[in-house]
Amino acid sequence: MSNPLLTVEDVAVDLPTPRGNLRAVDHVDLSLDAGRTLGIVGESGCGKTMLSRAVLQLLPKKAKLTGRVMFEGQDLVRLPPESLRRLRGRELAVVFQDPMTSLNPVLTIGTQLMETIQEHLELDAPTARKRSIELLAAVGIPAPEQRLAQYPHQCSGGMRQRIAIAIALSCEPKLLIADEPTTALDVTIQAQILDLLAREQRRRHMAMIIITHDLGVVAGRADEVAVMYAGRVVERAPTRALFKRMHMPYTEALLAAIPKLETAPHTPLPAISGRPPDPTRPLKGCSFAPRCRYADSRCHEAKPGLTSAEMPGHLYACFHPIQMAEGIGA
Amino acid sequence: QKSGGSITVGQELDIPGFDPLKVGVYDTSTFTAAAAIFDTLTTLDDKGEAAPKLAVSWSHSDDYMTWTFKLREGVKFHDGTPFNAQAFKENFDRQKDPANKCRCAFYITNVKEVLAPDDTTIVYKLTDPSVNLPAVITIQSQNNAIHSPTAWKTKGDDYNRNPVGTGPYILKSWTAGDRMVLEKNPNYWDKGRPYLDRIILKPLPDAQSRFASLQSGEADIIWDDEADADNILKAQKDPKLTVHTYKGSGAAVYAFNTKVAPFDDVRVRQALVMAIDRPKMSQAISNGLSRPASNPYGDGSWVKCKDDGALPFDVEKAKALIKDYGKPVEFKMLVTATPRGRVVGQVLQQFWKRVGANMEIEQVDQATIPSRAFTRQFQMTPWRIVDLADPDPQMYANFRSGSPLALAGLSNPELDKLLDHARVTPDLGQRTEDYCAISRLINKEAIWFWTFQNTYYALSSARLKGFPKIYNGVIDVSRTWLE
Amino acid sequence: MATLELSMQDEAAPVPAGRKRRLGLLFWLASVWVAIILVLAMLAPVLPLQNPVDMDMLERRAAFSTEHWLGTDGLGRDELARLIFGARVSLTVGLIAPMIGLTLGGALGLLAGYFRGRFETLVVGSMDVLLAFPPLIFALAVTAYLGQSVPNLTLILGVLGIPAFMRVARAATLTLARREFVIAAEALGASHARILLRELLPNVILPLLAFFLLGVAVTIVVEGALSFLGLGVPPPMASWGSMIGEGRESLDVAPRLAFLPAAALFLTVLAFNLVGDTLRALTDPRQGAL
Amino acid sequence: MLNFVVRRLLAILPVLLAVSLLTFLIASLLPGDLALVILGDQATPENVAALRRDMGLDQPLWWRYLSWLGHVLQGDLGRSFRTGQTVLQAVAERIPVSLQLMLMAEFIGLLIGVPVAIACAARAGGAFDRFMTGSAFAMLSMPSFLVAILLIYLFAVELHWLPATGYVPFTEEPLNNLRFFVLPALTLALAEWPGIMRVLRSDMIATLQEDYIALAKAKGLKPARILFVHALKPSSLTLVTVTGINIGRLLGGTLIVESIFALPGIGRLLVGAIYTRDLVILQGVVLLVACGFVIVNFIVDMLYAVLDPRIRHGHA
Amino acid sequence: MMQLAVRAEPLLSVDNLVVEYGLGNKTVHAVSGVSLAVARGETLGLVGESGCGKSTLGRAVLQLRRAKSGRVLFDGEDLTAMEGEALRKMRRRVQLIFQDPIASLNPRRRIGDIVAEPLIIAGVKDAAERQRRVHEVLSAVGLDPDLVAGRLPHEFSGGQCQRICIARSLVLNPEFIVCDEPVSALDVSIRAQILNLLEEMKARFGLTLLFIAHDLAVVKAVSDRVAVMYLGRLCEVGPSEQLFANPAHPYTGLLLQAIPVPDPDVRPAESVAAGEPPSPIAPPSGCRFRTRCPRADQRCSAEIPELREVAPGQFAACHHPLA
Ligand SMILES: Nc1ncnc2c1ncn2[C@@H]1O[C@H](COP(=O)(O)OP(=O)(O)OP(=O)(O)O)[C@@H](O)[C@H]1O
Ligand SMILES: Nc1ncnc2c1ncn2[C@@H]1O[C@H](COP(=O)(O)OP(=O)(O)OP(=O)(O)O)[C@@H](O)[C@H]1O
Ligand SMILES: [Mg+2]
Ligand SMILES: [Mg+2]
Repeated sequence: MSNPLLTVEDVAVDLPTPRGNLRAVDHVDLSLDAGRTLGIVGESGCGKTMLSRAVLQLLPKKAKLTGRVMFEGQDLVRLPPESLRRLRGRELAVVFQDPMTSLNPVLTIGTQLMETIQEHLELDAPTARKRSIELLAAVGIPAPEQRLAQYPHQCSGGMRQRIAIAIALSCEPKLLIADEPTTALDVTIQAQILDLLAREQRRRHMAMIIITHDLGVVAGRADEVAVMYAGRVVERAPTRALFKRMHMPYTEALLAAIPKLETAPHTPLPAISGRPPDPTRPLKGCSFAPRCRYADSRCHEAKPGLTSAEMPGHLYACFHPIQMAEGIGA
Repeated sequence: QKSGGSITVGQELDIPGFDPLKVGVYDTSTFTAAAAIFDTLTTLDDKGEAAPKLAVSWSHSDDYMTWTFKLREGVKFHDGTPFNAQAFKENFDRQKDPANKCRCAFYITNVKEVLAPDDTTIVYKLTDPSVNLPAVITIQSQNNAIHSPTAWKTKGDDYNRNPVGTGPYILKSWTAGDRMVLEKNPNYWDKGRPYLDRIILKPLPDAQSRFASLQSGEADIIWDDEADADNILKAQKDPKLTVHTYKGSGAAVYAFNTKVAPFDDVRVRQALVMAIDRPKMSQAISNGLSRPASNPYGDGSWVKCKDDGALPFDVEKAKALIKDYGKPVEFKMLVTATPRGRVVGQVLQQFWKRVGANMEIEQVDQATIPSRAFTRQFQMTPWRIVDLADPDPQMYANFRSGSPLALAGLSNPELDKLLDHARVTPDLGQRTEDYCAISRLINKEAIWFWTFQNTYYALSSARLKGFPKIYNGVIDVSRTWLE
Repeated sequence: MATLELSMQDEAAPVPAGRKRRLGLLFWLASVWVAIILVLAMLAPVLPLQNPVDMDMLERRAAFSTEHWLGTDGLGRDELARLIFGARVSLTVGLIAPMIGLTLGGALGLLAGYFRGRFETLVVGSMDVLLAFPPLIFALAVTAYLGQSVPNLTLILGVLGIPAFMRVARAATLTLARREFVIAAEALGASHARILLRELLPNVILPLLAFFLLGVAVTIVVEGALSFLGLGVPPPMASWGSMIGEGRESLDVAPRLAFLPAAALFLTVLAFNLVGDTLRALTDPRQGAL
Repeated sequence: MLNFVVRRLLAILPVLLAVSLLTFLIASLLPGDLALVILGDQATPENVAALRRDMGLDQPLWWRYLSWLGHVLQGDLGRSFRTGQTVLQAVAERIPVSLQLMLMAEFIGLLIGVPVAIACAARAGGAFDRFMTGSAFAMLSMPSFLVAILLIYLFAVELHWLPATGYVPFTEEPLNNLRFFVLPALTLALAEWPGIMRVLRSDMIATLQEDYIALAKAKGLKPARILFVHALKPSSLTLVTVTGINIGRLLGGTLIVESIFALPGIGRLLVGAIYTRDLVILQGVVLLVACGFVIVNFIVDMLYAVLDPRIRHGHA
Repeated sequence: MMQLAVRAEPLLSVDNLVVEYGLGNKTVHAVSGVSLAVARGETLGLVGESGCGKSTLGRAVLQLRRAKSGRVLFDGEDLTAMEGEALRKMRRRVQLIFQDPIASLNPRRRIGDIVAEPLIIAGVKDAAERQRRVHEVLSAVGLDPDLVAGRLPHEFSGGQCQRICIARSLVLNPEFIVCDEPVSALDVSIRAQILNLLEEMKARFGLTLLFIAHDLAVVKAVSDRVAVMYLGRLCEVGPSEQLFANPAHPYTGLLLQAIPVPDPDVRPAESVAAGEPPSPIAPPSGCRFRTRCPRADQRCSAEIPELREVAPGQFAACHHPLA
């Protein structure tokens, strides 16, 4: 394959907090080719958002970032702010989790759409306006012309998320990062939004990173999935491979803990005991070890590195990979 | 003496207006304006003697009960109406009329009536003899300033702020609280005067910024007093500034309410007076500028006493008196809510504390003091005996039993007798005797006491010339010019 | 049940350790200053100070000396003693007046924000009346009527502060009253009083306290302004504000007479707020959680 | 919207009524008999009684209040016994000064406070932020009577840049008028900006944490646009409230600044009225000032709606 | 609504409940005539999109939001008619658990106090007795009372906070608990723990639950019967298995279709429902789902569909039910 569009090389993010240093992202490597979709899953606080912000260089001011984020051959970490700004919105776009809070409540939808277009494409106002209307129509918003003069609160959640997507798409970015784009939405709307994203991605040949905590969301939509736990990528594989032959006990447990429609009511769920470790107090060994049913003394002593599995492109970080796991369930 | 130019006068207070029926009594700021807008019958010359103004000559009956003034002819009010004896009489009658309930009427209770036998003659009929009437009526007060009868009749309520006189300056415009612009009266009877084209009067209430305005040139002359000693001393050293000062008669005084404890006991009163070290106090409040007073007349008055009976400064004696009194001495003194009032209050407090008397300062606004005084709701109140040409009006009002102004509330037949005698005696020597006896009596009884003699200050730019003596503390700029 | 194991131990210890680290030098300097000022003010009468009202009328505006460490003021009184006794008055007024605002305004705001409806309209309306009324007239009238004393002054400044505290408390309550823990308490059958005292008050008190600290500064300065107008503490008592006002008369002769109390006021206000901010950060559960 | 306006206007009336009643009570209970003040030194008890009767002072309080109210409702606020001016005349003379002072002070206060707040919020916790927070407290600790005289010494006496005191109406000499107002307005503004800065700074810091600011950054907008267009507007609600309260307060005059700079503002009028027991003026002016305050409050409410479309559209 | 009567005598029955909010001069029709019944010991799941009125219904049951009309009968007593003390007494038997566990705990009170609060309100004077009860429930939800009682909510994770909430609602031995999306704010890995815990508590204390959620799979995992709401109205009620296997209302069908399945081989169906949910301020006439329903016709806009039994125990309010 040619050079990947994006490579994340050994990225670590440290946040100083009153309770001590918090390692939000712990030496993560990823790569993504143009036009492909990467899903990142993991539970709350595992560092998904921090990772995506590291890619966008939008970390909190006090955060410390090490490693490299190569985008089209440039290291974003070392890019001067002005060049970075030109890149953002134009080449790199993002959609956030909560459509209620990610649009500015006091600016009209038109302003928020057009400002990006005018900033990056240097179009005059009427052209930008025309383009905005096209974009809104493309993401399925009825009567787009009227919408331009409206404010976010006058739209429903689903519509707001579509608008956010329209903004993200407005400059034909090469990479779109969607950070839990549907978590705040209903199932029916969620499905619409995910379909919309997939459609636009195909049409524009963008690369896309979908971040979610719902394995169901990535299952049908990502080419590759990375599972994160406590700041690390613990398993990475092409989607099908991951769901068919997962190696990481955490991935397995995560999948098992989701209630299934097929199972009968009142069936006890195989829950993962305990809770994720405190990120300010990193464990010496595997961070999943305290909750892992396969863990032994070795797991508590040393961190397993990412190892390749038999399938190409399948990596996992476990001393005791599940060998026989086949399909879903436990 | 150059004609032309304009000056700005920085005053202490806002001028409320000029209609005696409305404002009752003029304050010093109003005097300054009145001196420019109005004329009086007579004026004081440099030697402090009455000189002609609207009256060209005068004479009196032998008993000093009737005074006849000959008026200047051809004088016109600013509104074009003529000034004559009739106009003068109308001014007087308006104030005197009980229906008008004018506060100003009090000051003319000794005038029975004014007659206007012809256009240029007026006759004062007095109830008591007055030897010094022409000098007494020089001040540009509510009673003496002559208004145009036509003007007050036509303007009604608005006359107060649109005064019309015969004076050298005409009121051009007036913004309340800000500036009053006076323009030269082209038809002034005194040909060649006034010199300045324009006078602007501005209230600058804050002493510090008033002086700063003089320094920076916003004002050409400002009113000041010795409590602001630092600035006066600074101005004395500044070649660009001139300090005008006038050592007037009268004094800053305090009255005890002898009707209430502890001042119903003469020992306490005497002790408090003896506790005051005036030279030191002068140091403290005015860097030594204030002149200690031992009687109500002061060095500026013609009443000069060999013995005024002043109680000496004697801490030990004072302590002894208080001890003798036996009970704790605690009282409140009214003090105006100004930096000046507070400083004086605190210094007195300090002296009295040293002899074992506790004074509490009660700060009140200036308007409250008269009403508290008249209703006798005080233990001790500050007062002022102003710089009048004759001591009689004030002394009589302040000490004759039965007078609303006899604040001490002590009736002493001997004092009454002396007061009555002094006012009807034509002979100056005899009157001086009487007034010194009065002073001795008051000092002995210690019903009032005096701290400092009146000294008036005006600070001006050195270019301002022709500024007269500050009689009565009135800054009269109507005859000045700029160099 | 076997699945539920909680590793509480490893979290229990570090919290206090973490707290100590973040206080920093500035906080300690500020606390020391606050402590010194408070102690000096409290102990002023028993300290070996000169009498703050005794005048040496021939020693006016004396420079620093061994006899008068900070010199003397315009009436020859010991400046150091006046500063410390002034702290007594300024701090009393500056702390108690906002306290009145805090309690009354806080209570009104809390009730208005919780009960809403007509009561709220009434409270907000009466506060508007208080705000619409020129404060100086109010102060003048009260002193004219009740006389001039530190308690009356405190009362005036306290009452004038009520509307602001009411607003802060009401705004905080309005957002809190819709929070789930309040509804939860209601669902448990808690009475209004219980909800107000147990659920809302502990949460509303913090923004109020932050505002209180600002109020201290403002009150001390406003007391100075009232002194300037003769409505402040009765002389010869010293307060920082009145000292600044007196010192202003001799700015070019002895500028320190105005600037010493101003500096004391500044440092105290700054220190109070530094300490307050830090303490607030410490007790804020959200900040602590991060 | 119309409905909203009408409802707000109706809510104003009780406030004004209460203010007038309060003023009336305070003014009437003030020590110092008005008749005595007017009659002064020579007052005999009969004179006083007669005057009291003439002025209706012998009537019960409620009756006097009602009759005053009756006159006010007919548009007659009365006439000062002392200067003969009507309340409206007196206020008309003074209000331009107070208004201009207030506007300039608020303007300068915002001019200092807003940029400083934005700069501080943009780098919260940084050196500039700490320095400005300290300076804000320093300014808070400087009473205006001290600041005023310092400014006069510096700019008028030493540098001769600006006049020390005084005033000319804008209509006469516009430029000079502005020069006269610079120092007093600056004095007030120096006391205003710390409050403005603190309020806006903390709101800005909160806003800058919002998702939509992160999104604005992700859109590659220029930092200035993010701060001024995206962050400032939603952060300015409290600022507007505070400015409204300040304006309301300044409407009632600023006695100290007016006295020091010799400006003929409402403050001196009011205090003069209370000192001379000029109750007609006091009563009328307080009522008008309260009206002004209420109107400002009303404008603030409207501004909320302008600033926040959610309020405009009746959400939340 | 007699046909809704369940097997046994219902512990709770909601009869034609209408709840509205005033919003300026507009009215939000949050719940418009909902009737339900929950039998003793049963778990009724309530699903529906955000804003369809689930929480409002839950709160109206507890009388935290008074209904405009309709009745709520609990154990034969009409809660809507109750006031003051009587209502407060009744509240001990009916409890509520919220979606956001952290927000539903007062950040400034200690866990021990929070959990003891219901006892204090109920008038348990004896401190030792309170302590004992608090210990008991805290252990029951899997928290170590000695470690937990003295700490503040922020020191706990979401899952732990939800346990505390559950403990608080159990401390008075209630009969009925309204769970308002108790696991929506929790992580996948924690969610299962809490669901299991709820099930366990239910068995142990003999509880009856109204379980509100928007996640169908979650609802199914715990419910005996499921009710589906759309825009303030009930669309469908039925036994879980049956309803999930054969949804009768098009909306239920749509919901089922939209659930993302964690299996790469199941290609997600292209979303069927067009458009956005209408506003509860101006709900559509007739059937409220008609604006998004592929089957809608004239009749749907004219006539409000009544709940009808489409299969034994399964009721749907649709003019054109599926299959
Ligand atoms: N501004 C911040 N300051 C300090 N710590 C932070 C900050 N933002 C996030 N964190 C911490 O960093 C870690 C990773 O957070 P992150 O937001 O990346 O998680 P996430 O996987 O996106 O979680 P979620 O699913 O809740 O969005 C968490 O422990 C979080 O508490
Ligand atoms: N206090 C309130 N004032 C006005 N409208 C309200 C209020 N509370 C809720 N609503 C409106 O009532 C409708 C129903 O709200 P409710 O909270 O019951 O929905 P829900 O089904 O619980 O939604 P979610 O899944 O988001 O919790 C919504 O449109 C909501 O906007
Ligand atoms: Mg995230
Ligand atoms: Mg809800």
